[in-house]
Amino acid sequence: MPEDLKPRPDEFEPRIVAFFCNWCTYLAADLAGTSRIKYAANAEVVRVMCSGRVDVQFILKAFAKGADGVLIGGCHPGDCHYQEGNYKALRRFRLVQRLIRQMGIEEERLRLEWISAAEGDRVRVVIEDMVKNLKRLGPLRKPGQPNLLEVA
Amino acid sequence: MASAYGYFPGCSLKGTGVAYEESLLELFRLLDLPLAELQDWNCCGATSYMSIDESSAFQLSARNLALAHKASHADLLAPCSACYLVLRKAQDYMQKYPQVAREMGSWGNGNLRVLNQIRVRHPLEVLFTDVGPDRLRQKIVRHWHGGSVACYYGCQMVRPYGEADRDHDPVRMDELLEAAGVPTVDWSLKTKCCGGSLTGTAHQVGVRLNYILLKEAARKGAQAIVTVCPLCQYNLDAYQSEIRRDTGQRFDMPVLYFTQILGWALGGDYKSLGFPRAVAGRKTIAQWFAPARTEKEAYV
Amino acid sequence: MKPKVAFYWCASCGGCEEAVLDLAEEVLNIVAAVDIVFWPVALDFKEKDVAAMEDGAISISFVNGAVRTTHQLEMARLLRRKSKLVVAFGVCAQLGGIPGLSNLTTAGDTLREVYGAAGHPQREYREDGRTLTLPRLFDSVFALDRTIPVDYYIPGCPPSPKIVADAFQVLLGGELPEPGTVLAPDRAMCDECPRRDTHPQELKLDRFHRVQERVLDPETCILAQGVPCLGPATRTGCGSRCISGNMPCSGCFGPTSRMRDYGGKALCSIASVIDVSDEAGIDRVFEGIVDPVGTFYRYSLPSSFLERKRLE
Amino acid sequence: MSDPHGAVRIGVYTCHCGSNIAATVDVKALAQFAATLPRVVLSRDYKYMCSDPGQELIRQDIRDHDLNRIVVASCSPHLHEHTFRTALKVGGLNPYYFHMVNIREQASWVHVDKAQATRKAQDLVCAAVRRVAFHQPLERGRVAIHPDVLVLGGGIAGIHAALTLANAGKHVFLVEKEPTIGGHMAKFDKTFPTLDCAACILTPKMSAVRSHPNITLWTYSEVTRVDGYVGNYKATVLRHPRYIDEDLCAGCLECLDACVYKQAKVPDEFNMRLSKRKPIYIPFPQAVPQVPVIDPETCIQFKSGKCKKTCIEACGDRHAINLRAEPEIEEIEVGTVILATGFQTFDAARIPYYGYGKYPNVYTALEVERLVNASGPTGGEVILRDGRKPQTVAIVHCVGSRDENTHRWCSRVCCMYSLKLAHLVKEHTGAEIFNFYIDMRTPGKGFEEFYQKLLNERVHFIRGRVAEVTDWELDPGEEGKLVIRAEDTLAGFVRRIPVDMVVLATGLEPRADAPEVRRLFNISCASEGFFLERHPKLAPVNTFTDGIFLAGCCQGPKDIPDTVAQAGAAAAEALALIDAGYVETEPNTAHVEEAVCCGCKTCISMCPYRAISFVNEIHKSRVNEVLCKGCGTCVAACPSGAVRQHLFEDDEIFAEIEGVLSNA
Repeated sequence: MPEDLKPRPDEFEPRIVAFFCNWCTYLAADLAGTSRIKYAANAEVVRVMCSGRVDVQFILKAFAKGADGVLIGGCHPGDCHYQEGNYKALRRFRLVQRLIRQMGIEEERLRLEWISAAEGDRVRVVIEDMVKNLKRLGPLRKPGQPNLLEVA
Repeated sequence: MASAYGYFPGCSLKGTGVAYEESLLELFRLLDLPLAELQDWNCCGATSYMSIDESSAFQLSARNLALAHKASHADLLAPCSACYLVLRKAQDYMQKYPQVAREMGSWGNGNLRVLNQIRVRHPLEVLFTDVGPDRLRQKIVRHWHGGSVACYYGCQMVRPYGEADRDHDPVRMDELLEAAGVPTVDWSLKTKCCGGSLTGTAHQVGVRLNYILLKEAARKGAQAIVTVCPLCQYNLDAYQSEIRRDTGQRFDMPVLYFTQILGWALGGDYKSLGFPRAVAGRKTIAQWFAPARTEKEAYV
Repeated sequence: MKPKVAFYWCASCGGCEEAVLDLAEEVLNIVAAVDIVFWPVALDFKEKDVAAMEDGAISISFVNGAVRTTHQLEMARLLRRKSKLVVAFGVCAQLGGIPGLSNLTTAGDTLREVYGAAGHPQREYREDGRTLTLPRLFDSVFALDRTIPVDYYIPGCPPSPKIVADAFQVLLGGELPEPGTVLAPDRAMCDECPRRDTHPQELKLDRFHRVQERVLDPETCILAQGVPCLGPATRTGCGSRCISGNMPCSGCFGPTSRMRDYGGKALCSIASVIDVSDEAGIDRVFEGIVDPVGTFYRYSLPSSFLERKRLE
Repeated sequence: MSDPHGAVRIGVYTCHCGSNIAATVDVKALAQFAATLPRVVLSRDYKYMCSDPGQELIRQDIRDHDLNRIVVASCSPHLHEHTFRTALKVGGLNPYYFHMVNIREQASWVHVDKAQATRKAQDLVCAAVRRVAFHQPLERGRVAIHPDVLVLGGGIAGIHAALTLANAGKHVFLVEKEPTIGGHMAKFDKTFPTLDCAACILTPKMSAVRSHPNITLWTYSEVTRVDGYVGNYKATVLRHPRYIDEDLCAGCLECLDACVYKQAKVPDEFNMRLSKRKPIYIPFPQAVPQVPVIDPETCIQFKSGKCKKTCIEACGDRHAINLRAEPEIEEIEVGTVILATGFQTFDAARIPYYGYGKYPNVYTALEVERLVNASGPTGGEVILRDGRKPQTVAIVHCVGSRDENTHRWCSRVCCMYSLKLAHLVKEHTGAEIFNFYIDMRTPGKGFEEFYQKLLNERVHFIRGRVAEVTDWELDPGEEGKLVIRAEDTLAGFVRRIPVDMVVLATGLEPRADAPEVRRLFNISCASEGFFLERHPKLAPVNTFTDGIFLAGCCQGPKDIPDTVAQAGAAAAEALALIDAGYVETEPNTAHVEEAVCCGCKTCISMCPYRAISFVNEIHKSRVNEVLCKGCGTCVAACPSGAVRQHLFEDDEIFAEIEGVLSNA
């Protein structure tokens, strides 16, 4: 198997929650499968009908529950299966980026990508790249962060 | 033209291709385009290195690029097609292949971006884009009275990057020469192999290749071949007598640099454009370019 | 015999205490109906008196304010032990409130900010043999239910008299609602907003203003005037006090039961109504929202999904 | 707090899919893991869940273990979600008490490390188990299907689809961009491998289209707008003016002779610009409709306004010619659409070293199709531009196909049409013919036999990709000829073959306007640009947009038999919908909880389909679930969580998120 796909036990494996549009990115991920394209197993897909369904609460929930990164996959501008859901997603994405920055979360941890049903390999590229970046950034929540923190 | 073009001569322009350097400097002087030779430049790493040990070739290129950066040159001119290619290739590969990037990392203080920022350019492309046929036409001071020429581009300048000119059917030299009033012939071998260093290694093969070029150029009615590369020029120029011996065909075909002809059209000086250094077709050269009175000394 | 009732305040401004008095004559009925056993602001009972009670002796404890000091935590736990019902009174107890915004920093930084290099005030003070110890600050501020189980919530900053009165009625009326209920209507504010009919069918904004940058028309929907108004995302029951004062809703009544992260949901909704599609343009619009956390989590940061700014 | 899902009993089924899943995901471990999850009362693994026994397993367990939620971990829901939902239904359970986990396309096939793939599969199953507990019983809605059909493109695919539907009694709107139907096939002389004359088999179908009472034929027209959804599409058709009234024109063509241009001067598109036409022209003799067109670009009257208008005189009292004609807009309503927009041939000029456009005697295959055609520019004479008859002809295969620099795909038809042209050119000229090929690809009924036939006709086949077509000569024999340079990979040396004529077997590529058409109909393109079918094997003529079907080369290169077959299939798919009378819609629509809607109207501007309206009386929003397409954008936008989406409830998605992160 390809060297770079071998897991290293010692290494931090980031968790990515991926919200994929049913009509483009989810199909691209299926295409990657039927094309037997290999990529890292760090991203787990939650299928939605449209990137416009992705509620900001979902993103924050994912981060709160231990995701080191969140990926949203939608149709290219102008190609939305529902005409403009992807623009709604883009607007929310840009504002939530400002929010998480203020909350001390690096923007690279939240990514919005336009991936059409034909771009199977793009799924690999994006996920591999995101995993690379997240490994550099390290875990979002330091393990064992206490609930109550007293001043020493 | 704000800052000077960095100029990377490479070995040829200081040796067999010195006429190229002379004419290039003269031409740029006539066009008021400042050239600054890269200080402490080293071998570009082409051919022999490239075929034996790519990594060293890239190392050599990287150093030259780093020097160009140090001298804060935005553009680095590489008149020799081989230099041009290997410098471009080094930049291309360090972006494409992490390993190459690692190896070249030490240059530019590990900041490879600075090596990539340098625009490696061939003088033909510079003259075409930064000056252009129209502005050139206005600067012409000598009326062409010679015959038609065949523009020969060779392979390394156009392929694979196709930045200096169209990769399979280049035209820029033709257009510049036409602008200078020089008629060019349309032929199919503009980018065919000149024999390259085969003339040194597999001599027969190499010579046959440039025989093909001379023959076709002549067939298409060209009375001279114009080149952009010192190796092409040397191959086509140097073996004509040998070809005559082997095939009985006599070409006496001048093989010039485009910089020489353009320089002449702009009023450049016969000697300082390096015309006397040509081997083949000296008579034609003298007729076309030499000032009447100096025609004699043109022979010496 | 009358049900025993306790009032206590943790990290809060005291406005919630006022809110009880704001009941005006209504308060007399309540005082008549209950037997107040603990109310540091108003009555001279001591902590030890509460400690002396047997567990569950108090029928209802109304706790306002967030928990941010060791002593507040002790008191919360004590009252929980002694009470049948604990009610989070006001948004600070319910969601963390304004003090909760200090979850954008740490206690250390806060103290350094206030006390300079020393970093913190004198911890202990001795006087004729007795020692006075200051409680210590937690790095994070917590909503009450992050520290003890809470039975009911009364929202608001402060809760409106009507909400409080209704709450007392319900709680003393015997017929108790489902545990965990927020004692206010489960609809958003627009429903009762006096300007609701001026909200356009298709709201499309291309820039946001801070309230101080605008002279707001007193009749029309404030969001429609380009000032973020959180009415659409905020539980109703406040009596539209801010709107009547020509100020946008800043969300003190917190989320409806169908929202999980107040700020996230509100942000999601506000971001949806802008009418620009290119990234640069979108960013320009959102530059009008200078402080997203302060705008969307003004009262609820400690109870949000992320709870606080990430600690390095 | 008491468990809200007390009564929930979940069955989890892990599919091996032979070794497709089992090889990379430890299915046993996965099944055991699932068994430990809350509310899971039964967890099995099985070789092929989609098989009949697999489905029966589910049906049986529903009865025996009274399961009321089912999770299947197998392939993509796009493949078998429907299969399993049906199984639930048959088993007596509401089909939406089901959730599918994609551990094949998105796990076993894309990961290499078994441990990691298994861990991921476990997370996904955990997510599904948590999610499915929230599922509610749902009913599919029904939408009536408008019986009319729009067929876009009048090539052989569109023609065949239109006729099939029309013969079944359905009304068809056939819209063609060109002034005539017939497409590429009308330009062919003969068709491989049977060599029957293209015109003879095509033109009867063309006139059938013209005369069919159930077909409305609009040539010289384009679809400019499409709204609606399966069963109820509204299309706007722009009809360009041909300046000759189709109803008044008798097709006598006297106007052509009458044109002030005595000689034709305009390059003739239909003849690949090998001949000339007049400004008023008919593309080819058998064109349908038999109505001329005036090309305003070249007509004197349009350019200068100073023409004697002899055409109008010639037309006389028929008054069919109207130079003031304006574009017309037609609005139509159809239930289904068949896209048969075809292909374009690769532009040979993109490969400079093959000399097209540089050497006059280099032709494209389509040009040669016209040359050998009796009704072509030379009346079927294969003569070069300088009038000579070629003695030697080279046919270069794979021009713009199987090439990293242009198109990587095989265009499927070039080998065969090259054989055909080799035969025809030899027949017409007796020339010596060289085929330069990479591989000969002749899969198809009678194809290989045809290849053998050509071999026996002494046509030369040289296995080697042509390096260049050039005019530089080495020996006098090459004087005035085109020289083909190619490595003969069977003989093992580089050959130079001088020829008189070069035919470039250009490949097929997506039409330049394919992207616009794709957007117009809201479908996808595959990476190379051809329209994307719903499934390469199981739904080859369907798209991901219900009610829109594909036929012919717009979906990918194919020959005439395959195109006609696919057109028939597309027609059948449309008929199936029409005759059912209705289509069931997915219930994943949005709905407003009116009791808690605060009437903030935020949702209304979210909906691109105007499915949400505001009811002033009660001051609340309301979703028209027929118009709602179920994107869920309004749900995310509703500030107070009063708008919800079936199948994608907040509860369900949050449960899924917590599920995938359960062991984080």
